Amino acid sequence: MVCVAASELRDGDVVFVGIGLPSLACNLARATHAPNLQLIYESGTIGTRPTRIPLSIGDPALVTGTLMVAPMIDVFQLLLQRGHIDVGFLGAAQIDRCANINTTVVGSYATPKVRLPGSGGASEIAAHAKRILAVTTLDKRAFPAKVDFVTTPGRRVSRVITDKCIFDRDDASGELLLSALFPGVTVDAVRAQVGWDLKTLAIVQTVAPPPPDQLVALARLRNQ
Amino acid sequence: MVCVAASELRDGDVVFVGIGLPSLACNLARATHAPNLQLIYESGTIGTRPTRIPLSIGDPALVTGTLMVAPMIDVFQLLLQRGHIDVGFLGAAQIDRCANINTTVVGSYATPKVRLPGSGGASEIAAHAKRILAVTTLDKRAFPAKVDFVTTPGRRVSRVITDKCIFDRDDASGELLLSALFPGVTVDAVRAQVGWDLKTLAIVQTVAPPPPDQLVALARLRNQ
Amino acid sequence: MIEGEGKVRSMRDAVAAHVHDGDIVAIEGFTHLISFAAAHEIIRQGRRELTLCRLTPDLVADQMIAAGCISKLVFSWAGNPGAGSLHAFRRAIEQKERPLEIDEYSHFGMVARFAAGAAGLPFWPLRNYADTDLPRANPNIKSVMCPFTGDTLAAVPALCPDVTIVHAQRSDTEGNAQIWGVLGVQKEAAFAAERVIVVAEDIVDESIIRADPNRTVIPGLIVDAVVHEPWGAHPSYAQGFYDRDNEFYVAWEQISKDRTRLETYLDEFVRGVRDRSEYLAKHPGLRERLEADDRTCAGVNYGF
Amino acid sequence: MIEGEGKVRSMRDAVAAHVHDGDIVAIEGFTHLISFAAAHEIIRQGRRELTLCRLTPDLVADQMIAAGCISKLVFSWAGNPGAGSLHAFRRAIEQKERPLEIDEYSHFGMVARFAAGAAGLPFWPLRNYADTDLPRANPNIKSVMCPFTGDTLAAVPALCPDVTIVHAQRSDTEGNAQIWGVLGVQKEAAFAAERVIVVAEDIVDESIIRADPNRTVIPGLIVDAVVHEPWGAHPSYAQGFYDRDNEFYVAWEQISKDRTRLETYLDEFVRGVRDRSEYLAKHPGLRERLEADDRTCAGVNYGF
Repeated sequence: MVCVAASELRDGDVVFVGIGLPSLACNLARATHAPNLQLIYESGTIGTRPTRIPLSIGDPALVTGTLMVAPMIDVFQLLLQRGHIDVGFLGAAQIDRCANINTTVVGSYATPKVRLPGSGGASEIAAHAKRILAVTTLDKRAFPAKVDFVTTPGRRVSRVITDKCIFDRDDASGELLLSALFPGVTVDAVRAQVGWDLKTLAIVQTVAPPPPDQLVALARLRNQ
Repeated sequence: MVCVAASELRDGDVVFVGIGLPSLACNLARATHAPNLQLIYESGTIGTRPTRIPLSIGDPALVTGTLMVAPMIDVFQLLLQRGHIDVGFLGAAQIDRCANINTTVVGSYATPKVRLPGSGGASEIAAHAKRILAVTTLDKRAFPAKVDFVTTPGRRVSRVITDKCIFDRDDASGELLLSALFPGVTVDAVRAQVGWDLKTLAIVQTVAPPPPDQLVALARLRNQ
Repeated sequence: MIEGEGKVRSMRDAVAAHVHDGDIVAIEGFTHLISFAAAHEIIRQGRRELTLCRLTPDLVADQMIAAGCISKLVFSWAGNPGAGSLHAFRRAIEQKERPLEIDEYSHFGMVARFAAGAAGLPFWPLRNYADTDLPRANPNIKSVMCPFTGDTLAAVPALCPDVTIVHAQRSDTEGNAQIWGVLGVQKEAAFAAERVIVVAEDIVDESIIRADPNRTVIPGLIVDAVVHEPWGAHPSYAQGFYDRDNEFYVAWEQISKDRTRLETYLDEFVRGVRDRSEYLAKHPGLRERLEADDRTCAGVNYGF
Repeated sequence: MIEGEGKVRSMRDAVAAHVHDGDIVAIEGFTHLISFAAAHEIIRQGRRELTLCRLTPDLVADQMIAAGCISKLVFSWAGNPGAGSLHAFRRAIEQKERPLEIDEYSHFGMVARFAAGAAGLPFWPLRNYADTDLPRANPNIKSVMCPFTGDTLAAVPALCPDVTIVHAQRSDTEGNAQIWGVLGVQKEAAFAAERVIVVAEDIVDESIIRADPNRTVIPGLIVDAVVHEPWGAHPSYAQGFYDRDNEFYVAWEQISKDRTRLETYLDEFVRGVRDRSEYLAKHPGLRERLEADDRTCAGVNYGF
């Protein structure tokens, strides 16, 4: 999943990075095929080259040796809203048929079964990044037909990367379509984890296994 | 005029300072009766103690040894608009009966006889400082019944200090009234320089001559 | 001892003077420079019915909720950053363990609310929230039309706390405070407030501040009290001073899941100590584990 | 020689590539860090029909107006700061010596226009202009109603220059630029623009920038060209580098009053030189007269 996410990034992209898998994927891309990837963390660090896996979004390790630290108002206004971000990553507790994402509540808003953390910066990333990738593990509870709460709208999500497959959003129908499978995963196995009548692209690709240099670089990042 | 302007300032006031006479008056007050006067220059320096008479509003001499330098957006939003400025000084090419101030044009806006510099920060100082003092030399052309252009409205001006006298604005009528004369100046001499039927306060005071320590401090400032 | 000099007060006196029951309180710091020292003193003094404003409520909020200080939370992301959930918060919402009103935005929405408060504006416009459920959940998210283009933008109202507490690396005795590293919304939250408490790792001579005025983020003229509290942001980070006590952040998942363990924690480390120095005495070896490496930068020339 | 490395270009190439006839051009710097070097190159290359945006048009605008580059001025205070008038500007307005459209605000209005452009917003709200004649003189000053309080506020439209030119104390070859001292609206003007030229006193290694990232005001990702131009802000100031050449500011009053003297000045010091180094060769003794004293501050610790 990390390797697929990393491969989505092009050299020179300006990418808005969150903690966890996106941070790992971005640093993996930077260590391999995209040395000129510009990492911007929500906490305001620009051109960041962390020397450890950051503990949280405000980790001082993101600051030490970065090119610039902007106050948060500038992150949202001057970088995101002004249109300087090429790629944004979103996590998700739920993603539905139309790629709507929920990170707010499971159940009703007033009396939720599970209270999730909320939007954080997701709402503005979804509104302003030019290309939006969602990343989450494939799981029936995470892929309902309709999310309980639209934290970020599906309209601008272009691709959803999971640990089993990749979905692409079809602009015409607005639906997520299965576009690629990890080696050994079947269409039926994916359908069993998705809460709607999943359609596929005409040709469903197989995700190539990560090249050895990517795996070496990933191991190195994880041992930082 | 400088000494009178300086005497208007109270210890602990936060004062928004412009170049020229206001800067001199503020530094004079700080050197004498108001050591805790907080000087904020339009260029964003806060708690400033200039070591020379600044050449312009962005003079680096204002920065060296100041407490803080704020970007201009913060000067206008966080300091002025938020209401942190106690006293603002305004200069004027024209001031009229109702204390309206013109620093934009003499004549019509489209085809002016004299094109003046314009508002600069005067408009926002007049809108947001708690007490507003205008300072200009007394001269018939500078005191018409009605200004050619309202750069800043008279409504919030409390006092006008000239080289011959002091005017106070009467809240009820909105008119400038003569409140004090410099020694040796007569009411008629002032009336001759004012373009309307000037009224006076019931008692017109005489401005006390500057105390010797103020004059010594002023000489020292001028020789910096 | 510099307490009493200028605006320098003990945390006890600063909280007693400036944080009152029912107040709207902002304790900011974007996972960095979080004033746990102030939050603990607020808990010790038994404040009630506070509205807490914080982009990322974090452990500091979970503790204050568990201690019964908070009746309303204004926020944009409620979690244990990088380490789990805030279970006292979740129990309040999911099981209605105690009454807790919420007023929820995205980060940009919260930043915009502080920015409006700081700027003396009643609202702030932003391009956001189209097709999301947030405006339906929160009537405080409205819209405004651009008078030039006719575009419809989202609008959020100014947030003006009664008191904002910010942790800074250093301050002089008047509250002229310098912050570096992640800046978050420390400046906006401070300017938005009626009263400001600056908590600093170091209290320095005014000449240190004046030597590098572009580093100053909060001017003393808006500050009401200055508290000297080394390690006052522990277990969070302070750039140039100490790293996060990540063991504690990870441990919080289990502590906060269990109401009894949470109470025991508060009894021992918050209510059971008189002040920050007693808290620190209960955490031996912090310096050895967490003290920052020296990565001092060069200065710049302010001459003319 | 670092020209060609990264985004580093000669001033001639940067202006040729990024400043076109008819462009909206911002040359900012609040009496400090004004890129006279860029303005002179624009004059040399004979650009026409430019809209110049500047809070304080200053000598730099007077020279560009006299040289026939400017057809419109967007501004808030047009004078020779601390020293007199801009007579080429005044002749254009008072005597219609040449066509010059004006679009006039207060400083706050101009800052707000740049802020809106930088933020990707179509307008900016501000409390201002009540009972003044400015909105009557300028239909670009409108009003907007707060959706929460019903207050009526002034509104100004976003200003998005085609190109912004900022002078900085130092930059790396990618345009990551650090500025200290008076900041003016350098950041907002740069972010508001489609293209950005950074002109720097020093081109430094990226490691210098990375050693003190809170000092960076403009990130390279918005910068199109970097020009190395020591003394490039002369006769204005650059904190830590040189003082204002006040003799020249004072002399400008007489030079600009007299059309012939102004033309002679442009012929000799602007059109008569090939580049900035020739200009500087005509100003011997600058270092002796104007070089800044050393007031280098201490650094701070970025360790964790």
